[in-house]
Amino acid sequence: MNWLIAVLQSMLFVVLAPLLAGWLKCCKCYLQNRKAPSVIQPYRDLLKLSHKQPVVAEQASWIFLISPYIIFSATVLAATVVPFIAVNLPTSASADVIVMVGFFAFARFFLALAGLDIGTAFGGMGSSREMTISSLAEPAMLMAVFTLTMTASTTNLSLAIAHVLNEGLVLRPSFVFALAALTLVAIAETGRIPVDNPATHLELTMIHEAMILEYSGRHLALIEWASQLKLMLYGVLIANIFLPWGIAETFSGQALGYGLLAIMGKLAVLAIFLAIAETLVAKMRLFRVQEYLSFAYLLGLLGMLSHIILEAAR
Amino acid sequence: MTLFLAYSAVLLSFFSGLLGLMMHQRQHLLAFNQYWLNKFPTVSQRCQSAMADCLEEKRFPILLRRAVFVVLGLSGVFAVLAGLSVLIGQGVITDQISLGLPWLPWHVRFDCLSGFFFLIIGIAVSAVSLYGPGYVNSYKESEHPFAVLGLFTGLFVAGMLLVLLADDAFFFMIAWELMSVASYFLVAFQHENPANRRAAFLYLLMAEVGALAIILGFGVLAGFSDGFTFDALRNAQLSTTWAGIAFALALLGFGMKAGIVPVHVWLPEAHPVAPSHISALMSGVMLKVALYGLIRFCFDLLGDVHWQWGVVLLVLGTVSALGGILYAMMQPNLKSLLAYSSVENIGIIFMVLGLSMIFMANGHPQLAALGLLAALLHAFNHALFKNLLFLGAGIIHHQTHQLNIDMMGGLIKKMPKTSVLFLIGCMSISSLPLFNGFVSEWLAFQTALQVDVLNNGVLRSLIPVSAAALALTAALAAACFVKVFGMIFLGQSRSHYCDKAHEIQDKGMLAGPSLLAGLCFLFGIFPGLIIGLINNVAGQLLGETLPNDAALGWLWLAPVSANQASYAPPLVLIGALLAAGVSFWFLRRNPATVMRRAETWDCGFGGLTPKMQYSCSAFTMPFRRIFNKVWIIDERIEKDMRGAMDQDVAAIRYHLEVHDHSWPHVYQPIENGVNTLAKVVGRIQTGNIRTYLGYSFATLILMLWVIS
Amino acid sequence: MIAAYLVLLIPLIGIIFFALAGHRDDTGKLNVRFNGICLLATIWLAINVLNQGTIISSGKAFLIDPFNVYLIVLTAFVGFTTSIFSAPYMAHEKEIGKLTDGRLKLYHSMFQGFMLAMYLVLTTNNMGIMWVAMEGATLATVLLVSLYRTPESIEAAWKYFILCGVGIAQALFGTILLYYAAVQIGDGENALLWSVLYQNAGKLNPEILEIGFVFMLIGYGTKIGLVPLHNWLPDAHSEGPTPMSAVLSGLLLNDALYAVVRNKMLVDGATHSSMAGFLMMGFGMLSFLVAAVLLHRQKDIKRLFSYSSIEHMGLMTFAFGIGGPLATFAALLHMTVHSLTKSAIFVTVGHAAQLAGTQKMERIRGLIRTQPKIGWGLLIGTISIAGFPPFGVFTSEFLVLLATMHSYPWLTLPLLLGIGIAFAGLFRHIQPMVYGDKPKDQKPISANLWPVMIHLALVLWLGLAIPGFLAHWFSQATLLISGSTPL
Amino acid sequence: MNIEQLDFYTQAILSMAALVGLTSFLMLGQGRLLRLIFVFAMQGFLLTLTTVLAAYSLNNPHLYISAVLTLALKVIFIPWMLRRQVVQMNMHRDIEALKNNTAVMLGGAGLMVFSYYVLHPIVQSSSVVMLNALAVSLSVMLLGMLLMISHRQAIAHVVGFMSIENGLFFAAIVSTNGMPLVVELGVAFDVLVAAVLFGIFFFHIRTSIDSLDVDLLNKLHEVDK
Repeated sequence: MNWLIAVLQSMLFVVLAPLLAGWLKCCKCYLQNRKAPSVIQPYRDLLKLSHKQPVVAEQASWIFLISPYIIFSATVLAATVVPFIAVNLPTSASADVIVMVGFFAFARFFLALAGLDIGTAFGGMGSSREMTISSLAEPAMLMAVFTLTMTASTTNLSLAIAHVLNEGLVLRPSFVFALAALTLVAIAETGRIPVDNPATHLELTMIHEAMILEYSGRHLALIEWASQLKLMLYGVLIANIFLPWGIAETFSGQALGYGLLAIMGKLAVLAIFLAIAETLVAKMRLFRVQEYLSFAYLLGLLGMLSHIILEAAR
Repeated sequence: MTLFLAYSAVLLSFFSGLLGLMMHQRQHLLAFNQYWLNKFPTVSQRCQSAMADCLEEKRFPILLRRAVFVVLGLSGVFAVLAGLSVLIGQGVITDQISLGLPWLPWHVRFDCLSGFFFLIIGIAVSAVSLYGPGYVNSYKESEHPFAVLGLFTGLFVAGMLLVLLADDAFFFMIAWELMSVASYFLVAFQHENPANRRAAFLYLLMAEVGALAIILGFGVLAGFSDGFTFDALRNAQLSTTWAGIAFALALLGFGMKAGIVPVHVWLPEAHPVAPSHISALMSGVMLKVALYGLIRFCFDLLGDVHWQWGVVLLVLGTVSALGGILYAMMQPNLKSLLAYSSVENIGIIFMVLGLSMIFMANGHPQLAALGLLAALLHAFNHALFKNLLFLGAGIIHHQTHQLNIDMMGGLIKKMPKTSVLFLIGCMSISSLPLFNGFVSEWLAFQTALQVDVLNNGVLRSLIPVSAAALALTAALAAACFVKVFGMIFLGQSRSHYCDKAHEIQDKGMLAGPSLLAGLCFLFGIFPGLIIGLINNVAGQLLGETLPNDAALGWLWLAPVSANQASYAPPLVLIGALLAAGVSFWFLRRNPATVMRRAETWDCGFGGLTPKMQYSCSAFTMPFRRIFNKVWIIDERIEKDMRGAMDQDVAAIRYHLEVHDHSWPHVYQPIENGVNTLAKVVGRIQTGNIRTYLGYSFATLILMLWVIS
Repeated sequence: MIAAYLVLLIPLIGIIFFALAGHRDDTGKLNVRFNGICLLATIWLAINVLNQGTIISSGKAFLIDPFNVYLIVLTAFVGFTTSIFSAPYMAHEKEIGKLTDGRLKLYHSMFQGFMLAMYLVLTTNNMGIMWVAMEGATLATVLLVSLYRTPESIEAAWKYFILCGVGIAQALFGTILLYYAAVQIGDGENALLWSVLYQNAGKLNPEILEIGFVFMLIGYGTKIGLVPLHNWLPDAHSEGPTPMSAVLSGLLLNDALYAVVRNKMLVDGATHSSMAGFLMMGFGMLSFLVAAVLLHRQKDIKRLFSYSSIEHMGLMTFAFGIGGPLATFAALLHMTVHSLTKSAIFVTVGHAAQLAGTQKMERIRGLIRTQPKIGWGLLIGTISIAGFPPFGVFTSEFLVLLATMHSYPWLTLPLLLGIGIAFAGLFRHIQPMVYGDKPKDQKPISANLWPVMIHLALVLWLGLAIPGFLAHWFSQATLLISGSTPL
Repeated sequence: MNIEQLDFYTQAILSMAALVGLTSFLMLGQGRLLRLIFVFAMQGFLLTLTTVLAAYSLNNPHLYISAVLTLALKVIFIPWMLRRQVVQMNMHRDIEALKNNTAVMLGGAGLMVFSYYVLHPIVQSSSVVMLNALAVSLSVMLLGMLLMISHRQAIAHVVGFMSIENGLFFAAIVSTNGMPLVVELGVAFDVLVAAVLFGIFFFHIRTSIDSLDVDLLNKLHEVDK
């Protein structure tokens, strides 16, 4: 039973991811006085892509061909780890938050290899930048996450969220810092403004898009889907770690329903904030990204230190 | 029985070395054969012809090479068996060999810690001996005699094994130095290259200094006890200061061999120039022997660890890990890149060992056991994948005669099997889930996260920072190995060497790495197998095992408790296969969407050339900008001008050299210092006899004055 | 006792024989035979001593105890193997016209003379005769240093002669003071006998002995090559014929140290202070460090190894200075392995220099490719002398380090530094010589490397296991010198 | 203790000691080789006299042998040989310019005081005479070394070397009434051989650098020139 719910939750996660992307796009369009596409436009795009014949570059090797599948499944696995509508699910035990970061690394590893596989300058550029940014983001993210895990003294996300939930409302300065750090990292990792611009194909600024330039058809569909999943995943992480209320602790239908509603509501609000931020902020030069990320790292570190000094001092 | 296996392993490796010496003795063997036949004419005809066959001029060298490696491989197998049997039996076996000093025979002790390292060596040696025969065939006998290679390989392996067996300081040092000296000759094997000579010199020098430090470390202990046997040293009662001095000496000595920053410089010099299977052994195994030494010295002999030592190890480890991987990233030479990456991994191991010490000193032996376990597991894993990568590098070098990554590219199509093996190595070392590297790194994080139990505020804030540094290291390692794999195997070939390359023919050369790659994957999925064994080591060494390593059943890995952290690689594997399978099936079912090959998009410029690809230095440029203080970067752009007023650019040359800081800041000053000192001291030797008489006179006066 | 007389008689016959017979083609081989027979005699002597303990001849002129009998055998052995090497080497030197028959006659005669002096230093019971023999050794070898008659060799010989002469004169003053102290408590004729002195050491006047020891140390120390009295040593070693360098380095230095140690035993007995030990430690350490540093500046291969000799003699002096059974044992062992290794190295060095036609290290290249045996011999010899196991030098250096750690922990620091610097100094020169491609104009030469192999094999053996009888021997000598045994 | 209280023998010995010391000083400041050799022979002669005196007054016959040896070697043979060299080399008209001659002489005087200072502890165990004799011989030895350091001619070095031997010999005779005969003979033999070798070396050095100036023997060194 538990396993079934876990699988269902993961599937729901995967299915809902494009919706978040669509909603985000809508919000942005409204803010920028443009006419918005439908909220389900991403579904249409994915469907269309999956029916197209993929065109693969002559240079490409098998790495290029299997990468979309690997990226997708690694991201899906990461999604199974994160409590979406309920905590205490068995999938969370099979992998903790560190493993989740590992899944991201796995996906990124193959994405970067795929970028290098074709042998164009763009692919290489994309891979190089992606690896740079992610190497800087990863410690910052772990810093933020460790604050949580040390508070809850577990790295199991589900248990950690349950811990926060059970504690009730405690004002932890460390969580403020961790939240800020995680948000900054999330923006960098999901390729949003000001680090990357998912909408641009301007050569000199591309990061994510540069790597997947040669993909088409179903391969592109999978990669797009995976990146939408990643966006949602970070959203869920932020929402459920810092504002866990509403998540289902029992597996009754009612609780699960409330849980779903709660998370969707939280994500919708988060997306609005993100859209506002993306509208207001300009994209940074590549070499200012390090300052941005080191700021995130600093926040994470401050969070950790405030946890140690202010909250758990002995 | 166990001891018999261990001795057999040592003797077999020694014997393989002696067998190697037979290379130039074919004439003598022939004569001996003749004499034998004359003496015993009754030996059957078949036997005679077989002997004659073997000694035939052309076949003899090939057969002998194979025989040497077979014996070496057997030694590896025996080492594995010996290690396993002691780990499972959890015994402590002691023995004495009547060699050495008259009042101090060689003491032998074989316990779980030694057994575990026997296991590491055994696996590595077995893989290398599968790989070796094919690899050494490319050496010309006249220039690179196999006798030398075979002899010193055998001695090298025997030395390593003996270090693990030693139970007194004297025997330990002999074995230790045997290992160093034998590997020195292997580094110097292709001595016509100045780089080899330089590397060999540096290596031996540092080995010597390190060994002296270790001797003094033992000396400190021996000063407070009544003998040189480890048993006596264990009972030494040291004051805190002396224990600290002993620890510092041991750290210097073993750290030099292990290659922690800033005493790591010999690694990136020596590993690239040694034959690949030797670099594999040096990097994969010898560094572990140094680690063994440190563990033996600190945890076993000193016993009483102090938390300050842990902090020292933690800081040094962090610096080495970060420094190692950052330097690795900038290397264009594949093997020096791998060598720097060894520095990184050793750094990680030291970090975790430091954590273990901190927990030990603060009265949390179970967490100390966790740290020790993580360190040992990482050592084991590193031995596997670093060996694999070095052997892979050897194959690439063998086929393309190149080690410069910037000259490669597109090998995945020409060498499909090698590329798969190398990819597994890259993924393991980047600590991606499902592979073994991840498990140990995960355990390292788990150890670091137990910091909450400590009372000391400094430690509580220091350890998380180092954990974040570990995360940065892991991410950088991934970036580095994306670069390595991408530049070597993907894209288009960047030189004609790689155009001509083809898959390796020799089956053994693939079998060795395949063995290692298989183990990487196996232990990535079922880490419980090896962790159970290491638990015995921790149990014997610290008297404490992991509380809860199988609370959720054998599928799960839950080192502290299931509530704190758990990881089930088999389930993850199943999940990943499911997700990939479903999506694959779902998307491929429509026959209309069969994939089509087309020309790569070239932005309309017409024709992609290999030069348009990102190169090594281009790939790492962002890192160079971000961390630019870490290296000494020498970057120049030269333009050839032509045309009227020299205004048109005819050609641009880009020149980049990245150097290690430790060289000009640590080693150069020492070298200059010694030279200056020699010059100054040399002034006393003026060549004038009257000055010399003056010395004699002055000394006499001075001495008389001193005593009266 | 007959054995002892034989040991002295054979080289005496040798001197006269070679001086009268003139040089023939087989003189080299005869020289080998003389030394071989002498070696047998010493072994016989050694067996006697091992069985009966200390032997004193009827006139009390000679005394053979475990300490000197082991040095006697070592001397005979190194002399024997060096003469094996010397035969083809000198033949080659004659072939290329560097030497004439007359000088070879002188060479062989003086070779025996030197051996006689060495045996006399070791066997005599009389401290005065010891001095006479020591001076005799200088006189015997001084003409050999200038055997080639080049300006450099004459300069070297002159310095050798004057510096050692002045030095040894100081030792004579020390001996006179010793005698002066001795006659105050005993009869004149026997007063200088070691056996008498040692028995009455406690009664000797400590002040006189202290002053006397300073003179002895400076006097014999000049011969040992202690800094700053060492200046003659590199010159003499580098300019003389190589077999001479081998025996000088392997034997003469040892015997001078032997003399100092004998005197130290007396002084220690008389004064009950560690003054003598401190002086030896100071000189030893200074020599060790200075020589280690100077290794870096060498251009001549033989000069290089002569500095290495100074370094090792410094280490031994230091170890004897520490005293105590462990350090003394280490020093005795080091004496043995250093002699064996260093003479082996000089043999290979001689061949290498003949091969390249020069002693300049920058011209000696690629030995392993040109003539693998010489190259490997030199390399392994250097590895051994640099103190790498499993060679015996390691064992002794290990023990010295540990003994120092035990008694004077802070002195291990300079010791460590010195070993490291010395190692670097040796290897930075040796590596380019043995490795690399072979130079075009150099051809293999006829070389007899058996002495090298035997020496290195012995050193290896000593490194792996010290055989029982030898251990017994060493421990008896240790007992004699330091008063207790490490066993 | 006053000198008038001592017996005649001791008085004579002390006078001899003073004279021997004086000769050493004379040699130290001497720039002319022939005179140097002459003073050296004088010193040898004084030594012979001392030996004979000792042999006679102590009734120690083997000292006569020593006296004969000293006479033959140090008064006749070595001066003769050195003189021949000087004449052959045509150096008897040269005066060696000694640097800091005054300082060297004063230093020599200082050495004499130093010798007394060093040997002072001995006085407790023996008579003052012995102390004086030993101190003089020690200073003769040190002065000999100083002579070698300050002079550049090889011949002066030989003279210095031999005068060191003289000092030793004086000590041996006066303080200990001579060493055992074997030792004496051995020492004498060594001195003889050394003297012969010096002769050979003069020849070699002359042929190689055409001079006997030891400052020119400086090819073997460790200094960057």
